[in-house]
Amino acid sequence: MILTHINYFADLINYFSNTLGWGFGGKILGYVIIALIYMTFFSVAGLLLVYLERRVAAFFQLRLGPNRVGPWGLLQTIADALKLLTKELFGTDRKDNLLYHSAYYIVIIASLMALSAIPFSKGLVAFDVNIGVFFISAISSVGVLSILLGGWGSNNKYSMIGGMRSGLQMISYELSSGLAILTIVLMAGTLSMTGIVEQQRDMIFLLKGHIPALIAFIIFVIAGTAESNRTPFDLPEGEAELGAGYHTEYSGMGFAWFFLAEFINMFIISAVGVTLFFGGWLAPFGITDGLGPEWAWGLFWFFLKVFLMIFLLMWFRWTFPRLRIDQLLTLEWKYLLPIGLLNIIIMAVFVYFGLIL
Amino acid sequence: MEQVTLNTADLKSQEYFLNMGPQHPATHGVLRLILTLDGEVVKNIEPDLGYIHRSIEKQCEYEGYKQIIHLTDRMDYLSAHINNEAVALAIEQALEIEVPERVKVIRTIMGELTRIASHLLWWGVMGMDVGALTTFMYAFRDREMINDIMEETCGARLTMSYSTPGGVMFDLHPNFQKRVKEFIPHLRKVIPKYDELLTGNVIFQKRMKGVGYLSKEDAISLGASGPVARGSGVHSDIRKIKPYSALDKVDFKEIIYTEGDNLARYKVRMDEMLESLNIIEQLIDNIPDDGIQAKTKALIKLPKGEFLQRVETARGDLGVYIVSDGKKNPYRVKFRSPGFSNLNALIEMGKGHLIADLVAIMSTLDFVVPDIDR
Amino acid sequence: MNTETIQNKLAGIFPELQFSEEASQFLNIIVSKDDYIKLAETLKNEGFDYLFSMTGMDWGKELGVTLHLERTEDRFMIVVKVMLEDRENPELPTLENIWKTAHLHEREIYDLFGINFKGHSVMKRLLLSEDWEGYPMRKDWMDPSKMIIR
Amino acid sequence: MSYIGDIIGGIKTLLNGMKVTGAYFFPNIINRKYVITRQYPDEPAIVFERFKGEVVMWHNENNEHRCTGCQACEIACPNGSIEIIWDRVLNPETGKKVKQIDQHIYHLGMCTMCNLCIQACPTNAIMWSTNFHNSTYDRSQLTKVLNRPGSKLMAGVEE
Repeated sequence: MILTHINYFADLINYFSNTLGWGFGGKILGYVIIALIYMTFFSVAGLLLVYLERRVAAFFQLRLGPNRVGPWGLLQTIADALKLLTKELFGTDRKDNLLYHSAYYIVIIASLMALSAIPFSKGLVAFDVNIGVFFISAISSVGVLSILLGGWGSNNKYSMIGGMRSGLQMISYELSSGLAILTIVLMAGTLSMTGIVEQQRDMIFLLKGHIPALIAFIIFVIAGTAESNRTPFDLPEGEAELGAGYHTEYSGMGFAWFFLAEFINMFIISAVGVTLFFGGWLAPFGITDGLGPEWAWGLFWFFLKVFLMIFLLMWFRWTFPRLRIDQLLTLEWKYLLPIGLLNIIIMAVFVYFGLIL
Repeated sequence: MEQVTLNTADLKSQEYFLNMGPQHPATHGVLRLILTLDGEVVKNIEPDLGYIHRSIEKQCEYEGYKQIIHLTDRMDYLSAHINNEAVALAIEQALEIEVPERVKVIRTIMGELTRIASHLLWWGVMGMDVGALTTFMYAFRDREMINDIMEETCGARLTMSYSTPGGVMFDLHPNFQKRVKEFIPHLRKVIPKYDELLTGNVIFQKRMKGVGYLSKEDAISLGASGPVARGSGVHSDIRKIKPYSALDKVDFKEIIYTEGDNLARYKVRMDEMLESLNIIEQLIDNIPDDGIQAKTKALIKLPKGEFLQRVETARGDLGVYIVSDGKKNPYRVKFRSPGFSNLNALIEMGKGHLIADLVAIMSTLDFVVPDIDR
Repeated sequence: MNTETIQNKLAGIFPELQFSEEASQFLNIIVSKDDYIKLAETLKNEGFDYLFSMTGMDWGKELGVTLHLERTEDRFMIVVKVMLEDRENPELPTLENIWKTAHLHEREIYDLFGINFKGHSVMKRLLLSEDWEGYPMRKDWMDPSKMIIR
Repeated sequence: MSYIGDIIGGIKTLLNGMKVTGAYFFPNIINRKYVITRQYPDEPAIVFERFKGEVVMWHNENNEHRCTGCQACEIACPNGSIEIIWDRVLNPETGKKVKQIDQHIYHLGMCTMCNLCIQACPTNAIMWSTNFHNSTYDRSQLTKVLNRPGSKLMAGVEE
């Protein structure tokens, strides 16, 4: 299938290097600008998500949440970030300095890389590869490395238990989320994120693939929650059991990076879910087609869908109790994985006989 | 060729120590448990107490009998009124005073309200311990209503010092009955919701069922009391065994579950809240009107002898054991606190479970650390 | 079970026991140090399976322990007292193996009264720190810097 | 078949739980219907009339109090948080020496709000105030003198 590739980021680099004739230097400038855009997005989205989480949690818990700093308390998380920036960084005495400090760089790098492959709107994807889905799921498993390193390097038993739990959990649930993604890939016939979105022009995959797609979606949500370490799968943190788990010994910005990355991971999981199942940045039933620039409407629809998905994850978090480590594994290996495998076979049969809508 | 055999008995992982507490979210205060762990499996538990030890028993030896009462507030602060009542009853028993009926009824209603408040707090924290954070605020909303009732009548929300030897400090506030009658239907309405939210939840059920088993024999031998013992099928409600205050006039069920696991203890407390509402409902409409204070001397001196009064606090069997030598100060006061004995049960139950289960078990034992340390 | 049956039964086994019901609601049994563990075993077999509380006592001259024992079957309670003349080195056998609840109670008594329970699995300070001197619940324990006596 | 039954039953209980929290969340978004917290400095705290905040001494408009200096409260206090400094002053009318308080010192930091002093007071000189703004930067500020400077015993209290 031939897709008309529009990519505004590529255009930008092209503009600097070729139109302005700055050559290699222009290319570098373009990359830097794109990187800055993504890093700004990383921090702003992270802070907004933290604010949103606190506000949503408050409404679930009969409270008001942050409402003092700025209008509706919107600047609360920025104030918190400033506070964390100015805090002293202190850790345990005998920490492994290299591992301890590299942990939060890895977590940022992994989240930013995964972010780069997500199509925010028509033509707004920094790293548009033909194996986008594959790339994201590969990169998101690098994130576990940071948690393991943080847990090990802190030289704290609670951190270590948290890190080990996290490794166990991430590696197990990677399988299920991968299978859920593959189910959709079977239907789409492409691994490219933009390709998958374009395929859903007529109907979103959740409806197109009906039963197998719905099962895949449920599996994806469960596995995604587990991968982003959120309740009911927040065992690596498990504040009632482990204090704060793997980031117990981090203070100031070290902690803040983990914290932001956790929320960005949630965003990535939701974004992937939206792209795979709900047609990404496409307007539902094409209701805004031709009303204005497609990329602007795309951004709107994309973020609306992602917000709804994130809200679902938050709803989970503020309702459910936490699982135990053995139950976590039972859920994965005895329920999600067999069902996922069966589901992929069913989907293959459906696709082969053209039973999908 | 050399045969390599692997003897599984030789495969050993290194055991290590983990300090749980004194500052740990799950120990609800300053309890310190020294855990021996193998991976995440708890091999041994050794409690280390005393981080909030104020030597109340020693202090009592230097205080007058009236002055003991405010100290007991600070033991098990969640059932402060029942503690006050225990000391007041022990002193009344020694002096052989008959308190007015009104006092008895007021004490019983207050005691049951305290019990509900304590169980509600426990329910909220129980949810937190297993990871459901929202339960805490829901429980606090309802508990706040009880606290308001308490504050209106006793002048304090938690440490009421409401009972005195021979009576109570203040008469009931005119709003008391109205507020209690508002509270009863409210709690009746929300508890089924809470059951849907937490009790019925499949994750919660899996976390609770069959975890932390305590057999009936062990429960007795370990000195467990209150909901912990009743969850194991031990008939141990002092309100039934030796009714005090107005409890002999009301009709209520002793909640007993025989499974002996976390879920049984959980259900005992949930049902007990409703049963306490029953008790209050029976008493609230006809509070007799015959004064709030029996005649006592300004300086109370107990006759020579030993006096034991047992009451059922929210945590279990509280015993106040006063040895008097006839002077104005007691010779020896012992508070047999339920939490201290229940801690024995934790040592026994926690072995062989994962840390997460240990936290859940600790939660169902419902510790209040000042009650353990005294 | 009532007071007489248990009194007669025990008097048959232990001729040296002293019984009194004076100034107490329960039957008080005063036992010597030597018969202590045997009496405990006998009582356990009699159905006194619930060790309600273990109270360390300082009677001025003697140290001792007061046990409140209860039958869960009919909720009949008796009090057992054991007195130790030796204030320097008081020792008692442990009840840990008879009633498991004695585990922590005995540690507490050791901590506050200094009675050493022989055979106890963890005979360490429970409430106070390891370097604490003296046994604060004894009547002769004084610490002017920590106590204000009116 | 119980395998699939378990899954469906489990998901059902999870949805039940979400229903309960959702029933609180959505009204809260619209009109804060179930919000129970109060915005404290903006909204005043609810304090009941019997609230035991701190012990105060009642004074009338002529700066007179009712404390005779009998020290009943000092004896009744379990924590030693009340100290009364008193003196014997010659009453010019009757020519007799009368006990008069100099300072009624109250250590708020040691008070456990047990009500025993107020119960013990024979002349109703001291009472509870509902003030709960008791935090200070220095512990010594918690020691208060309850009788105002220059205050006198109200006439007629002695009898």
